[in-house]
Amino acid sequence: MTQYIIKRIGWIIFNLLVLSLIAFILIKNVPGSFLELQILIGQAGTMGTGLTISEVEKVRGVETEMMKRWGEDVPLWQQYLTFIKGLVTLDMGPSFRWPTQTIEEIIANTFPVSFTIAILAVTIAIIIGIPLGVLAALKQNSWIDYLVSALVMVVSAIPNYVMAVFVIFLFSFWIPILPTYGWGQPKNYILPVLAMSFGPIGSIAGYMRTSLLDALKQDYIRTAWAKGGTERHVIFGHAMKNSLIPLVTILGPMISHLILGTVFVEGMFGVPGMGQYFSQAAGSRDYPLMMAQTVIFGLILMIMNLIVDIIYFFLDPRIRVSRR
Amino acid sequence: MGNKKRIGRSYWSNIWEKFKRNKLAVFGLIFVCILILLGISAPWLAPYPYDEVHYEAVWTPPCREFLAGTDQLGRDIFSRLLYSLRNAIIVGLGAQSLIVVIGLTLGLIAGFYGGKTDNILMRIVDIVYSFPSYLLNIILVLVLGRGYFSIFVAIAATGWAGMARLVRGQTLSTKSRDFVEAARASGAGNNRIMFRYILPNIIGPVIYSIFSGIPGVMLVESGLSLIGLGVRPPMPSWGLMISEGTGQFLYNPYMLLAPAGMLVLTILSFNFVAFGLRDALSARE
Amino acid sequence: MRRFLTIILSLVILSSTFLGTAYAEKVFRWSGSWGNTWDLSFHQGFIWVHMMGLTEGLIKWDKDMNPVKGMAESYTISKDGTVYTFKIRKDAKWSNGDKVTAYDFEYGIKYILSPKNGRGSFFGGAWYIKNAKDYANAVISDPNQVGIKVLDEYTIQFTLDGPHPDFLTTCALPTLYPMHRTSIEKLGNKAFDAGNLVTNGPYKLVGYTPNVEYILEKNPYYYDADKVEVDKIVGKLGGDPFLMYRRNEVDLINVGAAQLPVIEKDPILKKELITFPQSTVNLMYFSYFEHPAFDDRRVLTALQKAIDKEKICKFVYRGLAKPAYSVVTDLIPGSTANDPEVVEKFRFDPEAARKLLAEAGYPGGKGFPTVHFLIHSGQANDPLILAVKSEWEKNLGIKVIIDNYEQGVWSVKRFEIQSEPTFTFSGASYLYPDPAAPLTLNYAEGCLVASLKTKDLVEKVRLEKEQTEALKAGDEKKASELAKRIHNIIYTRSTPEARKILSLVQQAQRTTDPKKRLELYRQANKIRDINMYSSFPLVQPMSARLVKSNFEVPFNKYLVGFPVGFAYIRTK
Amino acid sequence: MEDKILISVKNLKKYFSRGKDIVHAVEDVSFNIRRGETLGLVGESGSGKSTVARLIIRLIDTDGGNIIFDGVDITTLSEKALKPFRRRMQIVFQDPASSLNPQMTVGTIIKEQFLIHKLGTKQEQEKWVEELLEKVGIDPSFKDAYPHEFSGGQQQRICIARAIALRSEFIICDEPLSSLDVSIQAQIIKLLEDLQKELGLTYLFISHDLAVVKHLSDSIAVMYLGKLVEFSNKKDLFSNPLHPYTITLLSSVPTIKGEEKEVELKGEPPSPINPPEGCPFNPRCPKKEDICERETPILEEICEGHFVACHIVQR
Repeated sequence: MTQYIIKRIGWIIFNLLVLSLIAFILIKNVPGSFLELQILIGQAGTMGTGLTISEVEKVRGVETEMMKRWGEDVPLWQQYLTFIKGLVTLDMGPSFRWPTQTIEEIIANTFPVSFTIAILAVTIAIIIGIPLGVLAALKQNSWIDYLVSALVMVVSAIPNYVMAVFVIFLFSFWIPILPTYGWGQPKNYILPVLAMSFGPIGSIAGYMRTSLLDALKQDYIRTAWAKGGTERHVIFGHAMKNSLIPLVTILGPMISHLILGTVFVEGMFGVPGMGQYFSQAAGSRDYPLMMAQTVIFGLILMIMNLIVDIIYFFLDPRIRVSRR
Repeated sequence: MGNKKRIGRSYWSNIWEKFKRNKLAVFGLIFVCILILLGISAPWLAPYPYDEVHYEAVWTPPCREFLAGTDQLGRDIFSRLLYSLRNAIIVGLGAQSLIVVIGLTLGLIAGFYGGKTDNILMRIVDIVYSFPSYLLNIILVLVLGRGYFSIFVAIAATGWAGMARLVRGQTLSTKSRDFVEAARASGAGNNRIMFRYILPNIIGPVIYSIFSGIPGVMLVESGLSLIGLGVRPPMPSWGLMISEGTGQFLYNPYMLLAPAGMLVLTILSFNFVAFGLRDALSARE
Repeated sequence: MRRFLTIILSLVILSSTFLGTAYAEKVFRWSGSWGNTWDLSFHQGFIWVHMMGLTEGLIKWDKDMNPVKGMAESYTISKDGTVYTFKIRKDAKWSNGDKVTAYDFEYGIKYILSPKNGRGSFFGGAWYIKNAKDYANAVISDPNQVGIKVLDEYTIQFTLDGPHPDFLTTCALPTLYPMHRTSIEKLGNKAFDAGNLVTNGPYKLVGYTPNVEYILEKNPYYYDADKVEVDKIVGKLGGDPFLMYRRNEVDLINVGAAQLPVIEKDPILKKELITFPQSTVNLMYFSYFEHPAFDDRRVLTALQKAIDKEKICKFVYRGLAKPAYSVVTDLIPGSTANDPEVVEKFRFDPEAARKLLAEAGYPGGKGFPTVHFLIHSGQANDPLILAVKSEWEKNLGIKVIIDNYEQGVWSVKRFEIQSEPTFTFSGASYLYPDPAAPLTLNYAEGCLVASLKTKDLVEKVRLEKEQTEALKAGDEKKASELAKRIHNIIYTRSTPEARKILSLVQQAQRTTDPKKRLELYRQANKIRDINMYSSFPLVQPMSARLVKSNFEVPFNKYLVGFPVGFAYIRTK
Repeated sequence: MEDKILISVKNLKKYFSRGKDIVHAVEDVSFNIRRGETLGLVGESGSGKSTVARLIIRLIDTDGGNIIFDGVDITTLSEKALKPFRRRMQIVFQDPASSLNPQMTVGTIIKEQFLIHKLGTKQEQEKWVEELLEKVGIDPSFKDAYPHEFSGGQQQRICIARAIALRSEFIICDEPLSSLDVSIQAQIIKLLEDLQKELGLTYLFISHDLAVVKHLSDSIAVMYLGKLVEFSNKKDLFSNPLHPYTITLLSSVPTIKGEEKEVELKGEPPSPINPPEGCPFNPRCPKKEDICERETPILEEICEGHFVACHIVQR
């Protein structure tokens, strides 16, 4: 097992290198630059009339001075190496867009927020989704099953940015009990987590229903019935246990998806998470931050997969055997 | 075998029989067909061009003249919905076909030839699989510029890995089935085995995966439009219409409900078809 | 089910206790501003918050926007109007208790000018200071050549490149603000973080969460602290403002045309609505392209006359805008926006427009090239752009294509030479009520460029690109030769009217008599409004705000509708 | 005498690697089959019988040894050079359901053989298909039916029809009966026998069921853990089994008289990953001696045409 993990970590490092190289090449080919956008923003806000193109041209002339500060004047390969070195030594320098913050600080500040929200959303989804799925499976083809299945499908088809609007109006306008916006207090977590948990509730309930139905058809369950096990024992002791194991495999990707797939929800509720930072970094050509976020999110994804595999390894004896 | 039994029911007609038994799935399929037809015929069905401005009628709630109301420019939301549907379908089908082409080819090659080819290809798949697809989508659209094709490419660039994995797995398991061995023993060449024996037998899961993937692609596109990277406005897209509508939910709720409802409806009907297909494919007789 | 209800109920109780807690201090919460850094040299977003409460210049604006003494105790202006000497008040203190000195002003202004620091395109009055522009553009590298001189700890002297009566007003703008030298030198970038940022205005920054909110607290060291009523300012940087306002989470929001019908139906909201004009003109202008049709005045006049601005303002803006016939708003003294001659020339008249177009050789739009609108994703939903497209297509029969690019891509595309006639859209806002605010020398030079024929303009851009290349390659000789050629194009091929504008502005800048000066600017404005075509003024939007009735906020018409200063907010 | 031998296998070897381990699937297997005769290959599951079948028909490559078919060494022929030989040997698999392509009608499945080898015109192919179906006892009118519409026995008949479609001389039957009901088994055996008589086929008949093998075969080879432990004609083997493993196998065959003497096998067959030292059968052998743990016995001819690999017997 240890050997397996070491091997996997080796691959993660290799994959990260490939990812960072691809991301670097792509990002360097994105048209536009941070500075040009700065000028654009400055113009839009103030006396930028269309006629002062010559003025803009002049500002463009001093680009190089500005770029030196960000290390843009050095050759590409050197920039890449600098980035990798920064990544390894955890010293990636300041972001373009948020110049008072280093990239490490941004990630250290935002990742826990996104992670907490994702974990909370998934937890809620598990708490609600599993019983729903079990209920639907046990009462297969009854009206409860149809209701739950329909609910599950509808809920998982609504993107979380639409859900966000609905929950905001439901819980802070029509039933005004929660704040729409803000951060810092526990109650600020409720709406974003709620908005983000609907999709996972749908997929977990749906997953649970099918896998429990499958499990109930298996031979060993029939054997357990035949042996005269009580209903509760058969369902919760045998079938549930075996249908929960595959659930682990969808939780990993789900969490990593939620960590970044939340740009809109973050903006709506004022959650200082990673998602907004990235889309803004991309929008304002904050190259160091774009690079760092891509690589770090890739890392999160890979670690998530590894954790899932390890958990799976310990949960499912069959895998343990086949993997020696 | 009794003579009464109708013979010649192929594998596919069997699946179709099973699929037909699932009412929800059939309903979904009918709906998908209707949606695709609507999408194709949007230019003829839409009562107004998608960008025609009616000043006198801005923010009109749904009425006889404007079936789904109008937006801040008095553009007919119903027409815009039809065009959005068309875009969603173009993006969904386009990106999925690209995914299928890449994933099927590489998966088939990896699974069929095995060995080093397989190792290398699967290593690439692993790497792509661990890419943060959302971020790469954004970057790719930025690099390629906006437009259908770049959206296809951006989505397919990360989406093919799943398909390749599926096809490879299916190819591996089909390859070891006896009828493939029998064909090989009879002297059938690689191409014949791939295209006449393996491909027809893995196409079922591939079709399921296409159908179940389309909603995801549509959501990615609407997510991209939400941050201004989807299809080019004024060409409408659900993501764009939703983002216009969210700020107005309080006073013009139809502006959000109409596109969101259509998005959900489309995704649902594709999901119904996918689930029906899955059940029909997995049920053994 | 019962458990579920219990949870809901307890949630209700829990949150109502949160809401129930009354504030001991006076807090003003608003949804506004944007930006990423409090570093003044970046010239974006938060510099307006600096201006409204964090940092104070030598001069500040009172609540009616008259320049009054801020950090300055007194000032003297030399007779020729080029030397300004300010005495700084002795009781001026930074938010950490340090004294505000002349050195802080020198440091701050040079920090902002320095090409090594962050950069925006707005320089306000700093441009008037001798050699400041050259230093900022890295033409000269010695900061001591810039016309700023510290005479003693409390006295600072600015030498300008000419008499600029509006320099005093611009001293209230952020480019002439002091910065706290010791903290910046000690902490570097970190000096601009919440908690570290040392300010000299009525407020100090105590909290900032990017994308979420910032919190300002009253600065006890501020000399006028007694008159500051609100203890705490909270700026929210996201969410749905209208909803937040109705949920009582903010006290001030911007509203747009979409919200107006709802507000008008609600008696309380209707009372809280404040509308006022704004010194902004939304306009469209040429990109770089070559086409003879756009050198033809008849065509350009036709294009302007074909836009029904009245209708757009009435329906699209719901009355929250008025038609603009000049790129300078009527809030600026010397503006000719309402000059009958100007208005008459560009008033909506589809018949006349079609006739002009036909005279130019394009009857019914036949043979007219396809026009492109080069816009960015932020403008995708701008009703104005679509309205113009629709007007042109309907009234002139020409074809318009909207090319929508992501913002960063757009910022590159719009400086490229286009193969087909292309327009971009922008807004022009003027920061203070002085005729020189829009009509700077720079702008007048811009008028020369704008009056060039399209093919001359393209040639000029090509040469400029070559010049940049040459500079990069270090070929100084070639670069200066190219510069000469560019200069030649600008000054020989531009129209006489444009050169007249330039000379009028130059004259005005040398004039100290206010009446004469205003008249010169008025003349320049009128010539430009009647003759310059490469930019089409479209509408002059109005601001609409909702303010909770327990606050009284004076608004700044010249700063996209922000409060003039947080210190002037009064509670009722 | 030599020319009567159709296929000859010499020192056949096959190893599979599983991770770092090597599975000795087939180790030094040699035998001959004469034209028109049937060789029964018996052994427990996992003993390498099916691997031998797949090696002979060149579905997998050998790691050593030779396969000589009608005097030609086909061991290392390229797929192209092998094609004429593919026509002459065919295989029938254990599970008829999975050896028929579910996407093709049975007619197409058989026709594929002609298409692969480009034989006949369309009409001829149709005719041949009908003849073949008739020959194996399937109503030719069902040629447009799909495999899943047939019963297991019928499916196996279709497999046999496919195997004889190209008039192959040599057919490997890889446990063709084990997935069928006993009553059907008899019918298939009958069919195989009839076809052999009619077409002069040569069979390699693989089974773990000695009773079936006894009925069909002319000679019998016994495999244990990838090795041939006994090879003899049918009569000799059944009347005088020599290898202890064969003896135990035979003892478990139910005879009509019911005189069954139980010689129980101790334990499970060892893993082919780490085969035991010496004789592979030694951990379970009732007659085990010291030498059995040290040296691997070689297949030796004890009497005319009767080969055994056992130290005890060879002494």
